[in-house]
Amino acid sequence: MNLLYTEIEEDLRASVRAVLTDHCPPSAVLARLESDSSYDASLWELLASLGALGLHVPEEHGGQGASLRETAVVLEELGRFTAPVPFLGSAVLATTALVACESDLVASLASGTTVGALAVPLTTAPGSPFPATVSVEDGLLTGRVTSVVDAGAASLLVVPVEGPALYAVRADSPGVTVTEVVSLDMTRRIADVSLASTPGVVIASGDRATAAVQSALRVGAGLLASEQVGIAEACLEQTVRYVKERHQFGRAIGSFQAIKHRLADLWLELVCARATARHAADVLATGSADADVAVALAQSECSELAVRAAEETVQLHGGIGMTWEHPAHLSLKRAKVGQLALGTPGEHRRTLGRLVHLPMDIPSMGQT
Amino acid sequence: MNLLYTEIEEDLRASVRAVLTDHCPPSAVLARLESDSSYDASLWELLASLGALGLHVPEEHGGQGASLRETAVVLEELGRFTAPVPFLGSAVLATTALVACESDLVASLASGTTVGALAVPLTTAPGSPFPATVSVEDGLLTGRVTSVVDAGAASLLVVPVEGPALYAVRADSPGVTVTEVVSLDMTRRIADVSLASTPGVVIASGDRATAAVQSALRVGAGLLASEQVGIAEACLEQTVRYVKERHQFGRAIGSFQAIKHRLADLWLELVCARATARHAADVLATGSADADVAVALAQSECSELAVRAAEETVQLHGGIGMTWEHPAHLSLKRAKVGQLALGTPGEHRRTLGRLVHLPMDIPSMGQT
Amino acid sequence: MSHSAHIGDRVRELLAAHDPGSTDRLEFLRARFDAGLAWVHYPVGLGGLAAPRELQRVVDAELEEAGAPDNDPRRIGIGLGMAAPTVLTYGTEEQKNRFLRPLWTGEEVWCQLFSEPGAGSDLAALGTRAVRDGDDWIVTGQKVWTSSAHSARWAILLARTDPELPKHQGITYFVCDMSAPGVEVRPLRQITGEAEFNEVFLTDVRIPDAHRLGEVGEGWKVARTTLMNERVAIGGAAIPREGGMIGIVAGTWRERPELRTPELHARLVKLWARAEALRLTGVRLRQQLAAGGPGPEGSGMKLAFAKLAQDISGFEVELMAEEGLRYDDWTLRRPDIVDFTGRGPGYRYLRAKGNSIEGGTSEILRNIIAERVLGLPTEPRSDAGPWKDLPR
Amino acid sequence: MSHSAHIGDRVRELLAAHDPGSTDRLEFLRARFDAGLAWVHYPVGLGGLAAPRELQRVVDAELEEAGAPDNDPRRIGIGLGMAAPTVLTYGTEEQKNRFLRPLWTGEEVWCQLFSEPGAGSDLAALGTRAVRDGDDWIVTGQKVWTSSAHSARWAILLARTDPELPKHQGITYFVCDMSAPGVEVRPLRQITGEAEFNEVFLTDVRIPDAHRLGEVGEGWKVARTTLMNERVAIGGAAIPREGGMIGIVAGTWRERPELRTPELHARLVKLWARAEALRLTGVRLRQQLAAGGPGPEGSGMKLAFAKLAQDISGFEVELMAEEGLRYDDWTLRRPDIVDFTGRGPGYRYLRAKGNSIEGGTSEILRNIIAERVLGLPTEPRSDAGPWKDLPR
Repeated sequence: MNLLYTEIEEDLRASVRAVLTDHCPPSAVLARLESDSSYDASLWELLASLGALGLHVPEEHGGQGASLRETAVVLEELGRFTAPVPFLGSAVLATTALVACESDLVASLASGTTVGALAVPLTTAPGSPFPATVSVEDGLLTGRVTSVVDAGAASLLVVPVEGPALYAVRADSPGVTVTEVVSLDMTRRIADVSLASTPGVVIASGDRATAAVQSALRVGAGLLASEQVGIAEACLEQTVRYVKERHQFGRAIGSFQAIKHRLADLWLELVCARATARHAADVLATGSADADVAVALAQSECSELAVRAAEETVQLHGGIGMTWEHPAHLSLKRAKVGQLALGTPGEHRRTLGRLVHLPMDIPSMGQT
Repeated sequence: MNLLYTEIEEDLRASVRAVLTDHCPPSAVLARLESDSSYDASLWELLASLGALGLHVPEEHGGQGASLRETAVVLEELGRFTAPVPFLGSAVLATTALVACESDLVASLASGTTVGALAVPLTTAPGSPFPATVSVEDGLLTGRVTSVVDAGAASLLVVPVEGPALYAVRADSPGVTVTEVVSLDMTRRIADVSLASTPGVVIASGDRATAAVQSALRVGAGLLASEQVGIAEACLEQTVRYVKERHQFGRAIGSFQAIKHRLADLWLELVCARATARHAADVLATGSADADVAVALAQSECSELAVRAAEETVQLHGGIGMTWEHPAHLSLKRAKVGQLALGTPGEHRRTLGRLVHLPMDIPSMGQT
Repeated sequence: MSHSAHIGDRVRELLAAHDPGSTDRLEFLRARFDAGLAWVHYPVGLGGLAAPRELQRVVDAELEEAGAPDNDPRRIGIGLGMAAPTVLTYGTEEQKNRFLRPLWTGEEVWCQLFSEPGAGSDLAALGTRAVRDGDDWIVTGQKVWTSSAHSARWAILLARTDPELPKHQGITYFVCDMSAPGVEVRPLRQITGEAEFNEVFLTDVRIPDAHRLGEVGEGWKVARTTLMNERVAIGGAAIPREGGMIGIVAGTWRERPELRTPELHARLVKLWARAEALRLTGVRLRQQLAAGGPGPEGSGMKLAFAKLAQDISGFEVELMAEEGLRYDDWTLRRPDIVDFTGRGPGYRYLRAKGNSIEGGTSEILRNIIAERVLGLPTEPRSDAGPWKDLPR
Repeated sequence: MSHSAHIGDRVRELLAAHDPGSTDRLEFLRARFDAGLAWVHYPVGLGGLAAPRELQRVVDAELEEAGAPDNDPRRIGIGLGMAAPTVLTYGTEEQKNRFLRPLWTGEEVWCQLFSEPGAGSDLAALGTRAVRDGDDWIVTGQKVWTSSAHSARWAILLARTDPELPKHQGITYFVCDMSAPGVEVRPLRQITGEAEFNEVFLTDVRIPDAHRLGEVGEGWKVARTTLMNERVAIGGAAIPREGGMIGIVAGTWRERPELRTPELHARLVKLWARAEALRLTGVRLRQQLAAGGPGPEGSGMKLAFAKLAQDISGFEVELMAEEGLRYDDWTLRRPDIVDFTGRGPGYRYLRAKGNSIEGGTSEILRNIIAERVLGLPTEPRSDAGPWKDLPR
């Protein structure tokens, strides 16, 4: 078990951060909110050219043949910048599902030529029943899936279908309607997907389809923890910088002990959360039997940390942190939605309790 | 609804506080821990002479004919001093049960000539099933009740008996064994009570017995909140005093902002808790239908506050707060046991949820 | 004759002379002001009758019952709550006569130009300059967090008239004409998408010395009257059980069993208990005030309210699950009145973040409680020198 | 020949010459010290072989396997962890030769006389006076929080030799003979009922100047070596999942279904998650240290551990319900070794309160993190003047 960052990972981080620093400063992300295009297509191409979109895809399927540990590092950086790219939907969820099915389609996702999305509600937790709200008849798919992350950017939809089966559906196929909804997280949007007698290609069925969706959800939840570490880290750094600069009462406000202690506590929570996120990434990469525990732990700890860090950032920036023109709200919204994404902290803790044999069944429950 | 202290109540408080200041300073309470007599009999007599033991007992039964509001004020003061007197067991629990039964026996409790105890485990919450671990045969009682508060000081035991019924039992009757146990709260002790073919006098039976026990538990839990407000208030005052005096790094430690903010938060919690405790006392005194809600609210809020206040007191006193010779631990132990007494905060909140129609029943509960 | 009987007569006279059913709204309000029934504790001639303040409630109730229009107090809160008491206390006779009547009738809306980007919690560090020029002052600076600036005719303004003095000295208090040349108002958008507030840029704005309130250099003292009245206003009114945000969430819980989990249940009941405790605290505070007690508890109410609102609204987004992912509308709007509990869960969550910042941050309120209520020592001072030398 | 091979030979030679099965314990330990196998990174002649520190683990493992006695390190932790590195760094040749061998073998127990009633977090404010008298120093003062004082032969002692200087100057570091006249040890009882610590009263205690460590007035610098070693020791060893307090509570939960409620379940799982997160943080910290990283995370481990231990033990008392009302034993005892997780829930609850006080309060640790890790500014100083003029 290696909870540190390897040299290769640090190199990868440096490359990704350099691209994001140049192409994804807060001002650019804020400006995009006012534009019609939610996603930054040119940033997506740059990430593709770094090979960042297919790190955990086997080389024979057009990926880098690295592991989920490296993908997790990319997510940390994307979290730091609240980058408006469909990485979670395409490079994590859809890609992991396709890798699990050993589908050739993954190559175009890994290369960035295709953006994919896994057609499940973003709130679906690992361990949930197979989410089959789409039915199939004569090879044509019909049904509706709400709140699909990054579906608005996707040209390939990976759709769980009753059976169970997993289908690939081109977003420009007949009968497909993708309706962007107004998302609380403005830099990671969701959309409702409707299919009406839409042609699709089956890529897995039976247990294999179930396993592929579970794998995607587990990996998604586990790796989202790394993004949340990135969010929290950026919030803490930004806040520390601000309280050193901001003077009130003739002193930097960061010299007031109450603020110092709060930031020390936040730092400590970040240190602990990072260990859980690294652990989850490592365990997912090595395929350990402890993966479900590691994911539930990391996701519950890190998603709460990210919210707390973003909330402290707003508070300690005072009024300026409440303004649209300051990027604090980008992190706040990403963090708050992250709390709901792929299982709430409460759901993950409930799973954790079951996995580590801390049962909740109580004889007297019915009375209350 | 009057949430303030009346002038009469403030006068009563002043009298009680004067007695306690003279006869129950921390040094005396600490010294008593090393002695054989857990309870301070002379302090008990002084409280009796103030009429403080029968405030909510009707005048025709030898009491003051005041109300539970006044008794609550006495409890605040006893909490401030962690006074080693059997007030909760005798003047609250046993007295309330006897008042509910309109039993003449209450007169001797109100006058202080007899110390009573209600033979239920101290952890029994209002709303619990009638606690009948004692059976009756041919008018003789047999059974065992564990963790009875103040039983070690009592000469009169008020015993719930299967039936249901409520019996009065003299502690010196044949077959009675009262075994003091080592209590976490050193100034309010518990004892296990055994009865073996012990004679007793029935004082209520059927619904009346059930109602009397429920009344005692409800009043006990509601008024314990006032004691906990007193504990928290004394802890806060003592800590504020200490941090003003204690100098480190050339400053009073109370000038450090982190400490100031923590104490401000604690003060605010105390302000809110006091409102709930006064509300509970007022509602219990006036017999409103809202009593169960008021008690559950006050007990859950105040018992947690008292623990937090006592814990902060230990922490902010540093090493000295960890020593036996400093009275902080008296409050800590009283507060921590208070969290378990007459229902934990969790139990009270569960009750509260039921009472205010926030149900917990969830279809999917069985799965977890 | 008692105040109360006298006032009853005045109300009846007003209603007799100006039938609410047929009188123009503004005409009625002006007549009400002139009858001394605007704020009865104000002096005679300035909308009042020098009567006890609590009689106002009787007047309001009687007029409401008679179907009389009110002056839409939420729309002109800053004028009523902050500007008016300050004008009353520090204004010249001329100023009082000029400003109070249209302020009260709502003909002239007021706003407040106090906070600056560099002077938030430390308001006294403000740097907007006012330089004397004959009978005028020339004012330059930037103000922020100004609600109603775009609809206001007048502003109460703090400006620095002597940077050589320590920061609390050298400030002067003005009434600024918002239609004067050099006043530029820009909406300030918040994280909710709305622009409740404005930035106000002042560039060589001329203010006649006749619009100064209080003496030159006494602005901080004058401002304290204004701010004290703001704090009182925040104390808030009586609410029923489950009033406010908790009621919304409790309602959702009851109606939507599919959202429930045991963990959420435990958290909800805890929040419910805190909300009810805080409500009772408010009841107790009002009883203390009515009994004439000083009630230091007031300083804590805003602090506790902010934390509770944030915790409840954060919980609500979690409770809503998939719906929590959505937002109702990001369109830039400039609301006249802010309703914390209006709109959706996402809005409530974001808006509540401001509760611990606006009108005194929670950090400042904790300092106030620690020092003024608990008597803890102040920090060593770092800002005693001349304003111009302070680090910023 | 590599260090490691050489050391392997030494171990075999030691075991050959002193069969652990038949050799007297103390004789074996002395022989081990003389063979340089006590602490291999110490110099040759002082129990070491000037070898890399990590080889010690190999030696310990081999000797343990051969059934050799150890020096009961928990009983002599202050000597090994604090006194020894300080003597090694600052001691004269004579001092090193005199003190280190019996320290390591446990023949002479050491204690620490640093903290005072008036100098806890602010240790440098200490007021115990040492006045020069010929070849001796005469020491008077009161020390506190001294574990092992009643069984110790020697103490490391900080005393003030010049009150005219600022507090960090004017301190000198001594080795104090605990059997000297004027040294009085009184047990200091804690809220658990136990007396883990002592108060030590020093009245005109004579310490020869030969027992001074480091220069006169350099005591603070010397003490930093001591305290740095204390902090490292607190980092702690690897523990398995559910090691420590959480394992006890989890075990109770599994065995006692009648204690369960949904609220307690949610809290328990949260605590379990925090415990596991902190355990992983410790694993990561050790990996960082092994990789040579500076690992500022270390400063936080104690802080997090204290909070977690307090939260778990507070939860445990609640979970135990009626059993939580009881305590195992209030009898005054003086334990040689403290086991935080030993005894009952009440003991664990009370003992854990000390975790955030002893060895650096959580408040001080937060300051350290804020200033040294996050680089936040220090508070304005109030203690720069001569020690004698400081408010106290």
